[in-house]
Amino acid sequence: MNGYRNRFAMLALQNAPLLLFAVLVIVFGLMSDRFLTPVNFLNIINQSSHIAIIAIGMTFVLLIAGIDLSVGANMYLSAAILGVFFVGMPPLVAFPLVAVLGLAFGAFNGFMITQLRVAAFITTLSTLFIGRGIALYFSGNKMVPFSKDVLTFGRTAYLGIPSAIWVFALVLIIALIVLKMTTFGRQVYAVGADPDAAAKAGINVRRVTFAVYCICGVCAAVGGLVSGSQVAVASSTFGFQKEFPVIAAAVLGGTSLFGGRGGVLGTVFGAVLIQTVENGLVMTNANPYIYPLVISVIIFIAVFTDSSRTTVLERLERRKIRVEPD
Amino acid sequence: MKLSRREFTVGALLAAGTMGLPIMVKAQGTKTVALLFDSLVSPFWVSGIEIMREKAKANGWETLENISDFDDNKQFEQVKAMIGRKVDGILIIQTDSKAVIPAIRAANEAGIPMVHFNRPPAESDAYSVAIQADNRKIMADTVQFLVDEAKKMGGKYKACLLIGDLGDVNAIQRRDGFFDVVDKNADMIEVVARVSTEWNADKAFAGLTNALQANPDINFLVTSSDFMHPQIEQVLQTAGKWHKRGEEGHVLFAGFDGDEGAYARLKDGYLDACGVQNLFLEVDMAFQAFIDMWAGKKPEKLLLDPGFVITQANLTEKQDEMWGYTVWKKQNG
Amino acid sequence: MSAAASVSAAPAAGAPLLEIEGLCKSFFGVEVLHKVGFTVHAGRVLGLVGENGSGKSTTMNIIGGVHQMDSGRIMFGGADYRPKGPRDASKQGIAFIHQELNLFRNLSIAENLFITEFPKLVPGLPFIDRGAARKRASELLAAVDLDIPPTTLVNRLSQGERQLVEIAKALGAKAKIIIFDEPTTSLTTRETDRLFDIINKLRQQGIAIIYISHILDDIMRLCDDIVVLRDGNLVGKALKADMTIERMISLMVGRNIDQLFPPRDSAIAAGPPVLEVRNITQRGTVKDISFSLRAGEVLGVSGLMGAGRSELARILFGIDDFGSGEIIVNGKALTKPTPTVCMDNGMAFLTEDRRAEGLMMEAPIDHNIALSSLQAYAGGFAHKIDSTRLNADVSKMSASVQIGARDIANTLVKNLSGGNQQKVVIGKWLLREPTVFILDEPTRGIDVGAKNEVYKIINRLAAGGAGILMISSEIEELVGMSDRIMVMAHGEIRATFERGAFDREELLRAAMWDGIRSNAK
Amino acid sequence: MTSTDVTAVSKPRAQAGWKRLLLSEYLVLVLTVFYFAVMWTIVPEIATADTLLDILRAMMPLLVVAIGQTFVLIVAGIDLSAPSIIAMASVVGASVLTGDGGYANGTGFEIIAGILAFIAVGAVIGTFNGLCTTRFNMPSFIVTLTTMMFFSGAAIWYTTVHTDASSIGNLPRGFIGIGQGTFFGGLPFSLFVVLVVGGAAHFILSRTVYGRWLYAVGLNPRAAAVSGVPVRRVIFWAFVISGVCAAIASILYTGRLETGTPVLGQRILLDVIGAAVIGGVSLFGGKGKILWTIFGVLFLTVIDKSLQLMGLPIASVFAIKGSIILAAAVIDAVRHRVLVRG
Repeated sequence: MNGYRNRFAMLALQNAPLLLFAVLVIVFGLMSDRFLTPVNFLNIINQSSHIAIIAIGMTFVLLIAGIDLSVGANMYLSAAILGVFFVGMPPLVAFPLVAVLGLAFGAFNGFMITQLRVAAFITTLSTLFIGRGIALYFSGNKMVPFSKDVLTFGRTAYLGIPSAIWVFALVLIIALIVLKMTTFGRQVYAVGADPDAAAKAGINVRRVTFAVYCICGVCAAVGGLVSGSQVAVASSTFGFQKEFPVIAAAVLGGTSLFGGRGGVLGTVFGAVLIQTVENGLVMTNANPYIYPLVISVIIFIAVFTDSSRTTVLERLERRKIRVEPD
Repeated sequence: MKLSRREFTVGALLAAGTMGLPIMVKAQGTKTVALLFDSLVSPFWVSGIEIMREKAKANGWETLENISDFDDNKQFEQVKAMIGRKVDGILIIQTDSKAVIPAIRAANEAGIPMVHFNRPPAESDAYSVAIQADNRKIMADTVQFLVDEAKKMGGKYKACLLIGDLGDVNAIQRRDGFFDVVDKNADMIEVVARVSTEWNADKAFAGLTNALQANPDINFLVTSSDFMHPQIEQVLQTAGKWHKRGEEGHVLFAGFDGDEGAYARLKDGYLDACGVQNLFLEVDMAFQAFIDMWAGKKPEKLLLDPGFVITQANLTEKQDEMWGYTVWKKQNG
Repeated sequence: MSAAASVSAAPAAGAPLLEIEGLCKSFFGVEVLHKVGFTVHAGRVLGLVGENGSGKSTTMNIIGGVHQMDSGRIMFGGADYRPKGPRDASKQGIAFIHQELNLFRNLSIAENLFITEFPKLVPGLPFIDRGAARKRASELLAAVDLDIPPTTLVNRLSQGERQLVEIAKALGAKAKIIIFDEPTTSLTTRETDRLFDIINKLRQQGIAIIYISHILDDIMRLCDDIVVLRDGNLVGKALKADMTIERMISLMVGRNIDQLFPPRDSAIAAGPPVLEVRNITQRGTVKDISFSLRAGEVLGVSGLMGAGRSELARILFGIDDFGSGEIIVNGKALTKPTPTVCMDNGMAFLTEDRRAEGLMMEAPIDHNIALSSLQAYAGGFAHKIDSTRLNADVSKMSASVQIGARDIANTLVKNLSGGNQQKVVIGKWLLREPTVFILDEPTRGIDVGAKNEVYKIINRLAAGGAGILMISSEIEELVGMSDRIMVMAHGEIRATFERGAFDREELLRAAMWDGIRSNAK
Repeated sequence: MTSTDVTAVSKPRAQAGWKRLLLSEYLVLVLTVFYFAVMWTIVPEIATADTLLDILRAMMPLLVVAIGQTFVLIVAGIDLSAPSIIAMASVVGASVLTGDGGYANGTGFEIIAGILAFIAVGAVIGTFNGLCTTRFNMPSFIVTLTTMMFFSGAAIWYTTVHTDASSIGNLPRGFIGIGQGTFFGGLPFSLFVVLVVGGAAHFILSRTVYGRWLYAVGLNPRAAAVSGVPVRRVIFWAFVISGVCAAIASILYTGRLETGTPVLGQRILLDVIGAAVIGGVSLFGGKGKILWTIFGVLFLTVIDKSLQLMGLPIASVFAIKGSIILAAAVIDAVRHRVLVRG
């Protein structure tokens, strides 16, 4: 009897974030009959894609216990360059070029962190300013419009699925393969768990560190592209303070800020969860003043349940010396 | 201690970057005016600062710039820095009408004329001149035009308003102007969505998409600033609701500011009306206020730019007064 | 051959696999290795002993590629050997199993085994062949007699099992030489036996082993050749047959330690016990524990790893909860013990893992010693610390436990040797003048000289009227120091022996009571 | 880490003067002075008494927030909610103080009541942050991130409830004096507040039991717990202190601007943490001093002031500020390597 209840509690705890998600969906669904529709579902994913893409990159950085505050600036710089310099280019040429620029941005962060040993927080804090400054210089503070091709790409659906989701899915699949299926991916976890041990085990810690910042840079640029092609222009606040929702999405998805724990699937879940709440609030025509209040409360509840779960699970899974009969 | 060559190179480059700051040379005998903006997020401000730079140059004045990034305290610091540099006049666009009062006092104390551009300060004993568009009235007039159009066509309307940053007076005045008219016509127009954009294109995009998802029958759309037009176009296109006037399914659509995008959309027939702030006039008024104050005169504390509503009907007649048209003309040859 | 060679008395079979000559290394201008040279042969186990600070770890770190030598020469398999890093060393066939195991607890066994080189799905492409990894991991685990699925997370393994995974990793890297640095410090007796079986097997396969340990018994049991270092110099090199434990000790310390365990003249005080434990039970860890400890008594606690000894200590000091029972300290029952309550009642607790739970590694010595006593030196509304009084007492304490550092306010604990670190922890507790002192593995990982000093401190403390509960995995130590020894197994007290009735075999037998079941998972 | 066989490593002795400078904890101060000297040649106005006094005045509120943040950073936490505490306290405090229907208006105690309201907001939010991190084991980053979002929104919402305008003005003269007043002929009154807060913080960190406990918890919470340090309580109070410091800064800001506004301080978060970290406070806990934080804040304030004086376009301002922070960090990193190499 007792054991049965325990098992039930365990099951509930282990799936706490999913339960929360389900509760939200039901509540919003009851409040608005347009919420629970396939179209709206697609819409939520579509809108969360740019955050999710950047958060996937951020997950790599967080897995090695790093941080990248410059993703918002990177986003803006990429979008500004796309809009200012790559005007006549077809998206198929321009997009990879922008991704390479994002990579270069990330590589600069990585270089500062691995070669000059500047703390990640400070490095990316300063590149946040520098990146934004350069982007503002290119854009002359003006709104940067994108070419027709980019805009068409942004609003086209292929096989009924918006382009942003395709890009998102592609990034997610690549990230999953890299993290789960390659030596590098496993080494990311090792470095995050214990960099000293990783160095002793013969892992090139600097190279792994450098690489994750490059990956984060690419993801930020791609996220900038996706967002830019949707919102049609990059204003001077494009990407401003995006680092916070991005990190929140990763942490909501169970990635630890202290490295070694988490994964991209959780991150995607976190990003979608946040967007679901925003969407639900609009669907139910809530007072805009309370948006940030509701969203923060829900993020709080999610993290709260996650922490209590970890605490309880740790207690339950403590190594037993004696096996007692029930 | 050994510096590797790489460390040395990077260090040297960074140092060179820091030292190579443009050397400021203060010209003798000319007037220097400080332009203190709180942001440059929309074309209105960007064009504004450009027009100011040009006109100041034409007057033979130097300009200094500072952007406060919506931080009232930082802006106060910037005013003090400008006082420290002993400029001849301070043009300021504050974020908060009350928080700017200490800055006005400081300028008064230093004997430096201060002009508020586009946003007036709150009542106080300090003296400064404010130039402002009559936001509430212009917005009300604009929405009135849209309502009249709606009446002509008949039927019921579902309205959506894109609100600006709820911490900004202009956003609030424009919102109030909108409701002044809409509330009077509640029998015909139901406001189904108020999208909070925080003056952020990306939020506007997401918010409007969600609003259209919840209310696919929205057919009356007003934005508090023209800079969000590209997002609106993108969302309406995606939803298959981007049609010209007179076409089946056209969404009644009004903007505010009068930027180049608004002109283009008016010309193409997508936009029905736009509340225009007369930017040229406002800059002239502001600079005239400086000249008056230097001459020892004391202009009125609040000088209003009446603005005007530009519509399909008066487009050709009024376009020369619309600053966005000038920008558009420059961009399109 | 260099001068060191003349000390040699080891005629080895065949050409040596590894030849070290004139190895020198300095840190911060301090020479830590001076012309060290010896040889390692395939199929033989070389024991490397010496006090902490003698240069053992540095020597091994050079061989393992962690540090670079300043001068000297190493020949490996007849060729010049100068590893660029740990990876390079392991590629060339030298595996180094560190004292603090180098495993990633968030990854599976298989992933740990192949973390630098996974089997690939398609050669040249970076994709892991998980199936092949699992299969090869199973084979390697079988080679070290570990019957656990390779997909198990390392987190879930016991210390001994993790050690075996490390060895499997070395085998996987086709190591010709495996270096063990203090491999048994956290192993149970049974796990140690198992490890030695595996090492013997490796020796038969022609692998050379370098084995570093403070446990001289183990060295004698396992090694073919023995090398002794002192202060960075090679002071002895001999075949096992030509070496005795006593000789090793005198070579190591440079003097004769007549008695590792100093005699104690004080007697157990009469009167009520300082600590009385009645029927402490906690589901899953300990059951029905009762004993009492008198002033001036040293009560040893023996048992295998995982017998519940540390868990009991943690319960007594209020770190972990307990279900039922009573803890009475100096006549007062502690109903809801927390470390603070226990400390206020005169208890002190030296934890088994000084890095994780004993010390602030990044803080100077004096701050560490003062940490537990701050309130006694503070007063007033703001609890301002009387630093004059505190510093004076801390310096006195530091001198009294003989911490070998000149500047206790500026030397960080992380820069101290293990023995000195342990003395810092002891000093921290002694500053509180405890009446009940729980010591969990007080001499783990510290050298003979420091051990001897720790023992003296324990005796002094007992003489001062404190009751001491000493948990140890070294039976010799318990026999040498205790008035009484309790043996724990499976979370229960299995037997208690009085001084005079101590018998190594009996102690072991009591500890091993269904040890097989308790360790099987 | 292998157990090092080196018994004692004392600080390496610096031979050359510049090397000693590089290694000293005054490095950031030296960099500031150097930067100031360079700027002097570009904008001579930076060295006038007025500007210097301005720099001092501008530093004060930021410094109070940074001091509070230092406490949290020392226990290896982070408090992202400081800006929203400033905003929330500003509007709540102002709603008590204001002559336009303030809650305490006309009672004669409005200034006391107002100040208490400010402090209460800081203390309550700090308490919440502290409780969540210590009782529910939630990471402080995410707890304070959610309180930041919540109270930033709540501050705006609260303002709309209280007034139709976007901010609350008409504050009593006596209160404004706290932010604007001077003493000893010209020194800002805020300096006095900061001296008290900074002095108290320095005293707590360096001379009291609680101070030692803070470092112990930051360095090794498990060892601290076993050594009888009430770890949870220590962390809890660090958050409360940070909250109260943010509230005090809010008093100074609100007094200076004569207005309670819900967007107050929204952009200073990275400046606050950046200042502490540039000064030398570690994000990983256990390392930090009030003096270091002061240097960090001074450094950032001087950069800001010089850029304001130059009146450059915002693109250059961003690029220059970022480069200078990065340059300082590179110098610091080189310094650490020198320390390790000896």
